[in-house]
Amino acid sequence: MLEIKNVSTKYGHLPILMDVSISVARGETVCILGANGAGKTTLLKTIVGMVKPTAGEILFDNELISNLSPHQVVKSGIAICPEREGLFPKMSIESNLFLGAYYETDKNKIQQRFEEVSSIFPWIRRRLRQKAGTLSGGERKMLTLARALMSGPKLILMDEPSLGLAPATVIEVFNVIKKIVNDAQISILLIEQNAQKALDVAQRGYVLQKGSVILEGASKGLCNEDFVQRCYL
Amino acid sequence: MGSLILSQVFNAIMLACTLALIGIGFSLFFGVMDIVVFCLGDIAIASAFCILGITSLTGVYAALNGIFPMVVSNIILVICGGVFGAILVTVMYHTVVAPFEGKNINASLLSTVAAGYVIRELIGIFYPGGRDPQNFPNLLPTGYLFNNTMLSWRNIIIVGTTVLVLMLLYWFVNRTKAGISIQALSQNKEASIMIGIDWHKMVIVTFLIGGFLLGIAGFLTASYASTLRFDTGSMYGLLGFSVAVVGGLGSIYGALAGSLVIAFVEVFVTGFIPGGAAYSGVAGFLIVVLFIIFRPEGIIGEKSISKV
Amino acid sequence: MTNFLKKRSILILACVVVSLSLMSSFLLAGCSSKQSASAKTVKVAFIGPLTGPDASEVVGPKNCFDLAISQANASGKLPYQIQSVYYDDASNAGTAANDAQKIVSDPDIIAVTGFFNSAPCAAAIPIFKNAGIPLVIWGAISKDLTQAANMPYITRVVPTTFQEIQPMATMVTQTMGYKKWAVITSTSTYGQDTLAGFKAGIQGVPGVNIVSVDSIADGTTDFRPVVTKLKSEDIDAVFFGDNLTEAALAVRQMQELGITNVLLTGTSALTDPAYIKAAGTACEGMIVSQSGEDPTLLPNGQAFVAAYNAKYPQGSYGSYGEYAYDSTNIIIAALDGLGANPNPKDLATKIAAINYNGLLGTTTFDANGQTTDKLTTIMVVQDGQFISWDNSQYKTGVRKLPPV
Amino acid sequence: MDALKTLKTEKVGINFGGLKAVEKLDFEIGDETVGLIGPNGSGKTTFLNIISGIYKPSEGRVIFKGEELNSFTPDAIRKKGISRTFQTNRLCMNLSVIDNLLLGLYCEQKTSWWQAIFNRSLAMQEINRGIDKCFGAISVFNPEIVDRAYELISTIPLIDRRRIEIARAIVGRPKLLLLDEPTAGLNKEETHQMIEDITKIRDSGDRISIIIIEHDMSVISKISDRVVCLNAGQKIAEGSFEEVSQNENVCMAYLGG
Amino acid sequence: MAARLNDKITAALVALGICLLVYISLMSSLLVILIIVALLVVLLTYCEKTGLIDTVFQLMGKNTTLTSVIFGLFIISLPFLVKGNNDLLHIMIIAGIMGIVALGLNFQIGGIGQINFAPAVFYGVGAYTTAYLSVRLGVSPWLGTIAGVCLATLTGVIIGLPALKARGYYLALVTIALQTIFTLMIINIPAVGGPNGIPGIPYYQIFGYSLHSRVEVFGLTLPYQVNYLYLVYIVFALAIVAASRLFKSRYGIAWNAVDQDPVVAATQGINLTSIQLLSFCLGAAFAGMAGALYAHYTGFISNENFDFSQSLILICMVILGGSDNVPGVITGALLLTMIDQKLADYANYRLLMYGLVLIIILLVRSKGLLPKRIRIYGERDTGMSNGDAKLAAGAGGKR
Repeated sequence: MLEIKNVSTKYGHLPILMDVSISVARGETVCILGANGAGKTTLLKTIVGMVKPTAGEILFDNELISNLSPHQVVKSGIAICPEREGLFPKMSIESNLFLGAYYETDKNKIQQRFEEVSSIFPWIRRRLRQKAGTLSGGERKMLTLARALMSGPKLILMDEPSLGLAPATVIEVFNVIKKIVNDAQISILLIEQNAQKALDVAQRGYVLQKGSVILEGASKGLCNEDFVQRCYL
Repeated sequence: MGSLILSQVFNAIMLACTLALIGIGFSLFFGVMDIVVFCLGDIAIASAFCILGITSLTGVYAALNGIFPMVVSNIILVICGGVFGAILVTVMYHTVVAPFEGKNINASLLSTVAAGYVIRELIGIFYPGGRDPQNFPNLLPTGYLFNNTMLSWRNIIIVGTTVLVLMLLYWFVNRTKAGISIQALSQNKEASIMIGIDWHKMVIVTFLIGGFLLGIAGFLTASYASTLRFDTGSMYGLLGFSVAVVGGLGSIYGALAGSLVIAFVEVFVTGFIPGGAAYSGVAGFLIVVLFIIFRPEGIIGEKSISKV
Repeated sequence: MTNFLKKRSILILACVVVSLSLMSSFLLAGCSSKQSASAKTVKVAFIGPLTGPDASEVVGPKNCFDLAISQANASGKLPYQIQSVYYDDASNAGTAANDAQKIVSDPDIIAVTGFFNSAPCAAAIPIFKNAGIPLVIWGAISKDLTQAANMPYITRVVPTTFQEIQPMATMVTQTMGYKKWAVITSTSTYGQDTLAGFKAGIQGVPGVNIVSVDSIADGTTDFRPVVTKLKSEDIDAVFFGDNLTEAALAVRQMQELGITNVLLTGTSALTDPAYIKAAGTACEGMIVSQSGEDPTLLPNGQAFVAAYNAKYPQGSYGSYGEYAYDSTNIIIAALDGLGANPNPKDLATKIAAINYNGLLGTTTFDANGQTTDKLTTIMVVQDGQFISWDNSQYKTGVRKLPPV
Repeated sequence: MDALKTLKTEKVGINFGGLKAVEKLDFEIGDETVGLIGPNGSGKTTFLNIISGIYKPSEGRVIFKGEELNSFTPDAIRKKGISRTFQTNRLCMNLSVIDNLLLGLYCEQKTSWWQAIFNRSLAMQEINRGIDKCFGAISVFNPEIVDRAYELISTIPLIDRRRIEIARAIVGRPKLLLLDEPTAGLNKEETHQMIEDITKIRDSGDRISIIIIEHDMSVISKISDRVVCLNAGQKIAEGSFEEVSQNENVCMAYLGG
Repeated sequence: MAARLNDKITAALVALGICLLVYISLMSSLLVILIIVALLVVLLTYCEKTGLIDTVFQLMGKNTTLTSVIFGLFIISLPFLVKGNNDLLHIMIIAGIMGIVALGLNFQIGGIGQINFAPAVFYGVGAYTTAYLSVRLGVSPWLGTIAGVCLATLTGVIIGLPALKARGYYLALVTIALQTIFTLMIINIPAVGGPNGIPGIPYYQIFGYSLHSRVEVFGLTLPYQVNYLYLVYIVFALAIVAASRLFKSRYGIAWNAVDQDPVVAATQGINLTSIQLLSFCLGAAFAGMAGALYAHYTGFISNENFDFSQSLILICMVILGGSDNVPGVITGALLLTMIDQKLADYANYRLLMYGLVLIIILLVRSKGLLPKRIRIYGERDTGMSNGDAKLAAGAGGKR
């Protein structure tokens, strides 16, 4: 479904990603592990088209997307949950949600998706009018997830859903992610620092260090790898 | 005395109308792009010169009058001015704003100020007799309503147009997809891009709308003054920015409130303090300074100045 | 190693820069020495706002200056050709001071005529005075510019604001009896000067008082707050000390707000067809004072107008053209007889003592350097044209001015 | 007894528009290292901000060596001997390494601006002394940084930036050091190095009190003499790491049961 | 030893080259100046790429005595070099005066990173104070100058206080507003001449010798500008020394820290209020001094010398030259003054050209001709063991 082939990127002269190849199959959940500065967020931005790769190509549904601009990538069915500050703070929860379905013109479909989403996040329905800026950290994460779902995506890119959350809230967020994973229609590319949690929900994983993929494999296998154990658990 | 106050109130409202649109222009660009384009005043004046040029230098206006009734051709003229403003703003964006985006606030401040000088001087040099004050053609109907000298048709149309433009803008920003995207962009640029808003397109849309507003602002101001000078743009722009800040930078209604405050201060200082005319400018800017010191978020702005 | 290389390349670079610079400076020196080798020239400078807001007013005077110089050069009266040089003060005092510095540092410039605005003139006067260069003013009319202390270097051929406004002020207050006045003037030097001149002009006339004075910055376009205030004050007449554009706007806005039955008066700044064009019907019946007289009515005027129109078929000589023409001719007349190598100091003394019979009649300078020729005319706008008051239908009573 | 304690707070609290970020907090620290733990939003950083004067407490008192600090501005508090680091690295990106370090000596240096202009030798002496001190402070952690002293901060790797920030905080020999998540963003290996660095400060014999906020329990367990756990702005547990980690309240707050 | 001598020769050559460049641009027409500026931009970009610029700066820094002697000699000999063209001396004097104001303004723009759009107010207060005192009250020009500096410093407090509250665009607006208010007030107050300005300001006198008299040396008659040239450049040199010392002192670092992150700066023990006010007041004192020099040099001042466009030109000097870099600011002041004065010959196109030159230089080099540099302390070699290469890597300012 998503294929990243030998992608490299640079900021100025500084190489960030070097020859990275990653693939995600339909309905699969894949996680990418890596410390700060490993290039995780850059990878995500490269997929979306906010950063142009200097080499390599990215295919989505067998179509080249590495030369598209962000809005075209999103239109083709990829949704993103940004790392932090992903909401429009002065708008209501409702507006935030419906902005998720930016490219959907069919009102019935939007309504239908809203029903689905609000069944996953029941609290949203009760607080539609509240300003997004007044939500707590965990609620914001949930709302970005919900917004990503509103676009009816084929693939969701999640950038560090556990970042800056208290342990209790992290558990909550991952429970929601598990719910989404169970829906076989949606693939997920999960970028995480919290290796244990991430490998728990993902089927496969990659380890990114200093801009290159140094390890890949099924979650179970990765969990037992010595290196991962030492660095991330 | 009562009628005097009423008349001065009306003067202030008229002044506010000429300031409000340019203030909104400032707010719009600041909200979406997080930039202050200091040459907006000059762009508005340039648009007015465009209208003036069409009527007085070319035969287009006469030709239009031959085809359409007067009202229609006048409206076409105003639209021409708006389009000219929109084009000019877009050109400005690509030449003096975009290269400095996100890099250096000082450089973009200066480059837009310099661009203002360039626009002004280009008019002065290349418009025939551009450095002399020009009589602005009377495109708005003359005559009075109820034979009241305050309620001339021109004044009513100026107020009406301002209100209409404001309402259209309200509708656009809150009810259309493009408007909501612009709002989203102004609140969180990165997230907007991530949900698939075409940022470049929206920037262009913002600039086109803002530029069109400026064109109309220039037209209304020139009509109200019935004269046009090439060098008034900087002061007009400065007042526009002041209005936007006093009202609350980034807020459309704030610009309206701010323009009322500044207009009332200036008119009342002129009208009710003996010899006050010389000090009306001082009073207006003093208000701006006080607002920035004691209420930087403006009249109806929200208390977050972290943007700066 | 790299360090050493770098040092070397700097050395080379520095040498290249130095040698290049030396070469070009020699080149430059060659050029400039060629210039200074040419014959002794006598230059007369013209200074005024060639650009800026008042530029249009100076086209006429500049043409008249050129006309006078070319006439002098053609006549062959002087043993050399006069070269004219122009300096632009852009109506800005700082620029004028700069220009004056440049003028006094050019040893070829022997005399200066100029200044449309008073502030630039005031700025330049001390510089000319200190350098001993004579300046004949043709356009700046602030009273204090000519002083005994500045003699013999600073002289003026044009009447001051005070001299100009006096006759009109007396006429409208004493003869016609307008009592309650409002003044709308500018914050500029000119505005403040006319205000003082008007106040001096009406002083001592019983019963006349100024109800309100509003000084408004140049460039203002909205006079409605002021005009609205006047409406409630029940005035008889308004005096405008503004420049052309501002006065035209104020007059139009008065008409717009329905203030039509007051007398409008103004200064020579308004005696320009452009003013009537800008003010439209609102200025009908407005009385303005003007220094000088229509050249066609003057004894030597016909020749001047003919010569001017021959040289500049499509330009009017403006309100101050005659003065520029006369001031240049005064300099030329004074130069006559000073030999092939005139000295500015002698020239200044000669100018100050001159008795010149020219376009405007006989000009002599008083102890302050001010002309004794106080020719002024009162004009009135009739059917969209300035007509001399004496010839107008308003004087004969065919048309009525607003009631007192 | 008060005099023995370096810092003491009495019922300190702060409101942010109705939200009680910190509430009636009693806290004291002597010559020791105290770990401050608690879930996100429990008020740890807010508490540090109160101590360092960035926020004014809306109730209670902060007492440092017997002196009330409530009305002091951040710079005055720094001059009293409390210095701190920040959660996200906040060095001055437009300055070189050495300039950043010198900044830490600002309040210790005495040159006035006219001396800086007119008495060059005095000013240079002081700056040179300062540079020596700074190099001394930073070489404790990583002597290699000294070689890069004249480079911009933006070219320095993250772990060294943290070290520079900590060195900046201790170069002026404060009595109390506040560390806000010194290991955030570091990987395991770097975290180990950071723990060693902090231990060096603790054991340096300067009798410096340290308050350290940390999410990583391995850091807390190794460094701190005592642990205080906050939740929702209130202190819910206090004691040695073992005691606190077995506290039921703490488990509830932290691990969600 | 030989290397040391080599260094000295190179430094001297570079200094001579700079002097010649200044001289040529002074003597030549506008077009040549613009070509020189273009070449300068190319040269600087090349030097920065290869790291040469750092070596040059180091060389100049090590041989300050030698280079300053060369620059001093250049200024002293300038009156003889211009071949009696006093206009060029005038340009150099104005450039020096502008340079002093720009150095002061740099404390705000380069130091605490706040664009102050009202430097002409400080400049004007200095000029008006001394003019008022010496013309209306007959005070000696020297005393007037001191009073001007004091009052300008006080104005620094008045404009500095809002700057504590506002930043960025807001500060820009506040200072523009204050600048406009200042201009309007001058026009409206008759005591300071209103729109007429103050003419006839007395000239400086030293023991009865008026600086406004011509100088006779070696049988040559030199114009009075020579006196002022030397006076202004002595003050300018003092200002340069003061500014560069401040830049390297703890105050310079503290200013940069306040610019970058006020909260961090405060927690390092920096009193934000006093440090920001210091930058405004010192800047104002510099500008006040320059204003007084200007008033007593030209003998006439009016509101037009101190309006918004003047402020803008001053800001351009700092930003185009290179903010927070003393040589940069000096370059900016010299170049822009020359361009401005030469543009006077093309009066109708002056402002247009100005705007275009400004935009082009901003686009080509947005950090100015000579951007901010890393402070190098003294002769110490610590941290620079590998010398130039390392320094270059650090100072390049890769981001």
